[in-house]
Amino acid sequence: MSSPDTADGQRLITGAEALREAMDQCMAADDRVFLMGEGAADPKGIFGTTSGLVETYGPDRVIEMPVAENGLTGIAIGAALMGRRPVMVHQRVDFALLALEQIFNNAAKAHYVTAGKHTVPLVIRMIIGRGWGQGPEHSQSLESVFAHFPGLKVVLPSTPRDAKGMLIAAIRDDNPVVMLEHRWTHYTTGDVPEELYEIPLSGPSHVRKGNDVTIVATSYMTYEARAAVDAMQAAGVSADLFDMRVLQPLDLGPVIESVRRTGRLIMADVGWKSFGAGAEIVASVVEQAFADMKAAPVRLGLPDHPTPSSRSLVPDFYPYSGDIVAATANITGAADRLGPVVAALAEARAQRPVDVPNPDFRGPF
Amino acid sequence: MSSPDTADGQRLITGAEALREAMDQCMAADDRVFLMGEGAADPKGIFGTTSGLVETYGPDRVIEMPVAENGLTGIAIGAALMGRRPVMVHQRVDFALLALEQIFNNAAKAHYVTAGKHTVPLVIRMIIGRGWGQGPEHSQSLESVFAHFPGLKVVLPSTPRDAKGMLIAAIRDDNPVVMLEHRWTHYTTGDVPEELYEIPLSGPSHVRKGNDVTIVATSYMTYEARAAVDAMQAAGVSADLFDMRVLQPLDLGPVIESVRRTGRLIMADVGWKSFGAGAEIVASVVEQAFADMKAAPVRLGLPDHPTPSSRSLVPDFYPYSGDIVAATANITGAADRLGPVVAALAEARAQRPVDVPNPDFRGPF
Amino acid sequence: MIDPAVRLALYRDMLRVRLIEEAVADRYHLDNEMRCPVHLSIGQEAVSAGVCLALRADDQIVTTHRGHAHYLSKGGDLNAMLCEFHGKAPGCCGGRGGSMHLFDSAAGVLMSAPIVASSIPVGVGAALGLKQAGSDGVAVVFLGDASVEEGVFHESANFAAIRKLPVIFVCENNLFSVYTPLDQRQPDRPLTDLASAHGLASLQVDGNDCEAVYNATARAVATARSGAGATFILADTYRWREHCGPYYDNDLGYRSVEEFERWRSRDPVDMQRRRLADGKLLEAAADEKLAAEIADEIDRAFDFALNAPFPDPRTAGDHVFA
Amino acid sequence: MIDPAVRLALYRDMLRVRLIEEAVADRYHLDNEMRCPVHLSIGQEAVSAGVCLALRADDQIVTTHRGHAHYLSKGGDLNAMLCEFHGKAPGCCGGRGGSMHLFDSAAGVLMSAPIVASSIPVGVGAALGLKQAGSDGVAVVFLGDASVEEGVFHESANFAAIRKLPVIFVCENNLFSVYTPLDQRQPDRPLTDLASAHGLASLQVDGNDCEAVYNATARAVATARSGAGATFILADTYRWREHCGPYYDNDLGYRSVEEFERWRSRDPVDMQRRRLADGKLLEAAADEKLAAEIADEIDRAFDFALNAPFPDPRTAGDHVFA
Ligand SMILES: Cc1ncc(C[n+]2csc(CCOP(=O)(O)OP(=O)(O)O)c2C)c(N)n1
Ligand SMILES: Cc1ncc(C[n+]2csc(CCOP(=O)(O)OP(=O)(O)O)c2C)c(N)n1
Ligand SMILES: [Mg+2]
Ligand SMILES: [Mg+2]
Repeated sequence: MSSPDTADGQRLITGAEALREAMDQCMAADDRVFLMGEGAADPKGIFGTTSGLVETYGPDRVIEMPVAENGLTGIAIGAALMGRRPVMVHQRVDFALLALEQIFNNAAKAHYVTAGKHTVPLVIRMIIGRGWGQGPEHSQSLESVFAHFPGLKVVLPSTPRDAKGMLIAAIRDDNPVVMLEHRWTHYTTGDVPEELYEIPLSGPSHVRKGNDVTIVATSYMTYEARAAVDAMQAAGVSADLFDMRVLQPLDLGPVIESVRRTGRLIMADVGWKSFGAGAEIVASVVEQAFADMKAAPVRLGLPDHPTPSSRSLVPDFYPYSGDIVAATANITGAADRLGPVVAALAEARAQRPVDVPNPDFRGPF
Repeated sequence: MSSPDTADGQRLITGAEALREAMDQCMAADDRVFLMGEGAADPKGIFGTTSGLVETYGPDRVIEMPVAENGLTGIAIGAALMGRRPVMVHQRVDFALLALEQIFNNAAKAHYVTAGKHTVPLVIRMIIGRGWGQGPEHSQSLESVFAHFPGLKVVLPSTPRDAKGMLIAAIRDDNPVVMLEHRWTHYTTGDVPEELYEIPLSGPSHVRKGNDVTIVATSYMTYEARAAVDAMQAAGVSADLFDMRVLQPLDLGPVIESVRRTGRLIMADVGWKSFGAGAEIVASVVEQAFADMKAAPVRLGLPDHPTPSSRSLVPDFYPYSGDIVAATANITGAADRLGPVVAALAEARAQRPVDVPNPDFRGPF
Repeated sequence: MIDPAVRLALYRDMLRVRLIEEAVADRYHLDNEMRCPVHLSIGQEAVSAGVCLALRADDQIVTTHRGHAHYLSKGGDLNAMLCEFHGKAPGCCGGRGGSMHLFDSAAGVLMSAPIVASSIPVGVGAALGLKQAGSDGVAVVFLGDASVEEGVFHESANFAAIRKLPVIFVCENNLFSVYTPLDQRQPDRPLTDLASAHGLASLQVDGNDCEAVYNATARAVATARSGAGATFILADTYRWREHCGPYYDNDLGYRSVEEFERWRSRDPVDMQRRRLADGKLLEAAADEKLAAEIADEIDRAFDFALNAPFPDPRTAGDHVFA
Repeated sequence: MIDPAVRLALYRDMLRVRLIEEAVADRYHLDNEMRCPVHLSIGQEAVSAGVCLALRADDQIVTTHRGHAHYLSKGGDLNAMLCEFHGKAPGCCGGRGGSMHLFDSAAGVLMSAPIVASSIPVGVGAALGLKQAGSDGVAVVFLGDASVEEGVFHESANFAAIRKLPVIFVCENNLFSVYTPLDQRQPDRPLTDLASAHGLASLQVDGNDCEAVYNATARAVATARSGAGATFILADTYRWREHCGPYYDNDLGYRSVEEFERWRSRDPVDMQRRRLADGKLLEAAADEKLAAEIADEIDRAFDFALNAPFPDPRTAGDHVFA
């Protein structure tokens, strides 16, 4: 993972800009690529990620959808079966709940059931909402649900560089690819190459190297984990951090190797913990690295309740860097050294509003 | 779990009959209870589970649905919010993929989002298909998907006695309850009390007691596990077997206690293994019982591909008793004693067709 | 001819909703204390007033993301709504829902849902429940013009038709789904054709004329109560402010200023005010007094909300199960 | 007037489909080697013939659980179909799909889906793909009368209308969804009203008259190829055998014997046979020869399927990803 906080001589753009650029370049390079979305051609361009494309490519390639997620997903699948390369975008993953039959049956299974004769080169971008009181139905995550159905690739880029490279790889991939974008990752800035490049849709990215504990994070939790790791570093605890940016196909090789070395595993899920992606990751790692483990694995994730709207109810809902350090303290026995780190992170957090990606953010959506 | 193979002085009926009886008795006892389903009032009565009810209760309480799963689910929710107690049935859980938005948002979250003021006393019965070449879209399982969304109770009865008692408990429950019925469990026979009784919607049932390994199974896999356990018993290996008949709310207490004692855990999922229910169970157990575990946990479940239709392709798709014994052999070091057991189970299986619940079964559905 | 008291009540209701929503808009970014999306109905008040005043308290309504007006017109508690916007404990959802999850059981506001069209079948189900319980109550489903693009609308309409349910679909056609105009989303045919295709009675009304809406609703309610089934009412109207949020957004260029002005010149509140004045039913002084009373109510409600406690974070996990 | 060669071809196609499906029925429980659900179209052959013979090989069709006839009429490979029913490796899906997952790329059979209405949008998407690729090909969506109850039909129809896509919806109204009659599921109105409500052209035809179906399709195809958009064709017909499986099921009592006999007396194959005979286009000897040829083809195909290898169990995990 490239470090979004480096600067000199680099090309710093936001996650949203990176996605827009990927789309633009893919549409320029391949005229089979087209875009569909509610808002894809509107003045706000899906949080800026599709802005300007309709002006360049016209309304036949940037299709403003009726509000009909299930039907339009099937339509995208049909076009994909005919060799087109649709990219569909939902402003909230929650809207795609209406389209799951199409996604899980026609998209995920067409290649398998035809013994390889059909392909569905479809990308579905979906945004995970968080903050500004979106409430329970504009904030779900669902990566473990998508990952349960064989035949779908499931990716969650967290940096602008990954967002661009993975979207390009997804569009070029012959499989249906579900891409979950945490809304706050649209606002992060990072160094992004100008050219067309791919980040392969396999394996985690190794964000930080260390020896005392292995931390695996998904999506936005990578940022919280990175903050945790960097804070612990100063206190002499070193962590191996993986951004599990691809959940299907699931390549846990590097994580297992790491856990064999560190003996300890902390999983930080962006979605609900129960029956979440981390459950699979923890279960798989333990199945394979049990003999080398020195402590019970720990999962962090959203507790078993819907997302409340009120900002007063979310501080304990969304785990943050301090929770990751606290978990590390528990399982490494470094509580002495890490106690002050937790305190400092908690203090810093108390200064920031919990419901915005950055202090300038003002809703309303 | 009552033992379906006992006989004398008992009231032996099938799973399907048990469900029909539960529904009948609940409708007789409470006129707010009503039924909706495609086929609910037709001559075949959803595999016999609703037969005769329309004659008794009329078409206003046994509603033959148009083919519109999403809309009708919302309609059931609306009626439930008004104090009615709908029971909806889908002949295949796959059809409910169309209704997930209603289930996950309006049903699962109404109580939470209204801070407890609304309740949705809705039961959704869904049948998991298997066998007779149903193919990839009439055979999915999805329990881990339902269990991921806080607010839904998720139950999978495997015996006739549980089927009746849990359906009654579900109908009387003020929460939305998702009930997944493996099709083959409709054909099993067991001792079922005649009266109205409840099996509480919490916790596993303790099917067999033993000390060498803890086995947790869901739904139909309980039968395979029981066959495995009984076969191992003869070879001097004793297993603790739990039927994890309730996934939400998830009470793993008895399982954890057992694993603390046996030090070993085998999980047998009825659905896909990856990102399946067993992932949560294994991860949770390991988080809490790590210190007492003597071997890596093992999961069995469907491999990462859709269900093929051809019976030649399914033998390695559906795990069976022999696989459970083999896994036990691996982690207990009792390979010597268990090798012949595996061979015998494999032999017995080779004599039976793999695609029918019993030798008389002749499709076509 | 509508009873003069009702004509005045319609005006009062619209004025109140207008002033409340303008207060929400004015204060939204003033101190950023309402930290949830808000979808204002300013410009569309004739629909909520005309429909809800033709209902009884025990009739049920369901609505959408744009539901403040419906909630208020049906008698939803103002304090509870503003507390909900502020994420406060006395909110109708205890702060858990925000503006897109309003309900008030006492007033017959059964639910609102932020997912487009998601509450439509729930409203039909409410009608089923009423019918099963032997009540002569009716259910009203408020929906936007985009929600008929969702399949679930059709599934719901079909079931309402075959079971002759006491439900009224009120489609507020404000010509847009977010920034996308109707003609990019639907073919050029009367929207009421959808209703007829499902065997439903339908009526089209000027959605900026509260009396027209009231009359249409009264007819539909009578049909429903008599057991003769469902009606689809199409009310043409226009949203003045941005899709979501407090501001105007004509600068985005997705609609023309002429179109906007044309609709604004048909301000539903003004139209009724002039009508009442012409009919000598409302004098300027009484009108001013009304506005002042409402302004006072609003100030008190905001005071209440701003001073109300936040929910206790330790309760965040309560009420997952009943 | 239809070309005599086409009239004969229509007859031949129906006869062939009929004999194939009867052979499937006869053999289904004979040795229980076709171990998958089968949904026969016996009685409905005029629709598949009339539609598919009006299409080009590069036109695309999508169909449902009841798709054998469509697959065959469009030119799908018989051996591949029977192997699929038998779960054999040379099946069109390599034995992975069974009877509800038929396709034949060479013949333009794009897909069939066992989930009601699920293939409808896929067919519309195929039309979009054809249009984007600059082809003048058309896509045909076969659907049952129940599938218009699913919301996705409406979502698909709406999009087809607004984008003027070259797609033809062919609704086979056989009056039942499994054992549930139409009037329990839909209101009493012409089914074609649904099409008009979505701004689509529509035609209603006698679905047991292959020439009527052919003519309607030819018109719709011409419209679609010319860029003038989609048509909805309603074909009234009747399923003779049980919903799923090889037998008759009138004993279940869900429909009357009179109704059944009324429809059977209008056997589409017989009707065309008599028509051709009356027009001196088919002599008894030629007819017998045709039937014998087809019977022979069927025997060979079953032999092929019965002798074909099963897929290797070790391949069960292949092709999850491309
Ligand atoms: C299923 C779903 N898709 C998309 C959205 C995003 N969305 C919120 S409001 C809206 C527009 C709805 O338009 P309409 O129904 O006409 O109501 P209006 O906002 O005009 O009142 C959309 C697309 C959503 N909330 N739910
Ligand atoms: C979404 C969904 N719901 C229910 C079913 C079960 N089912 C299979 S075929 C069928 C009837 C369909 O009727 P129709 O569309 O008229 O086609 P027909 O069988 O009459 O040809 C039903 C309900 C299904 N396959 N998919
Ligand atoms: Mg609108
Ligand atoms: Mg039918």
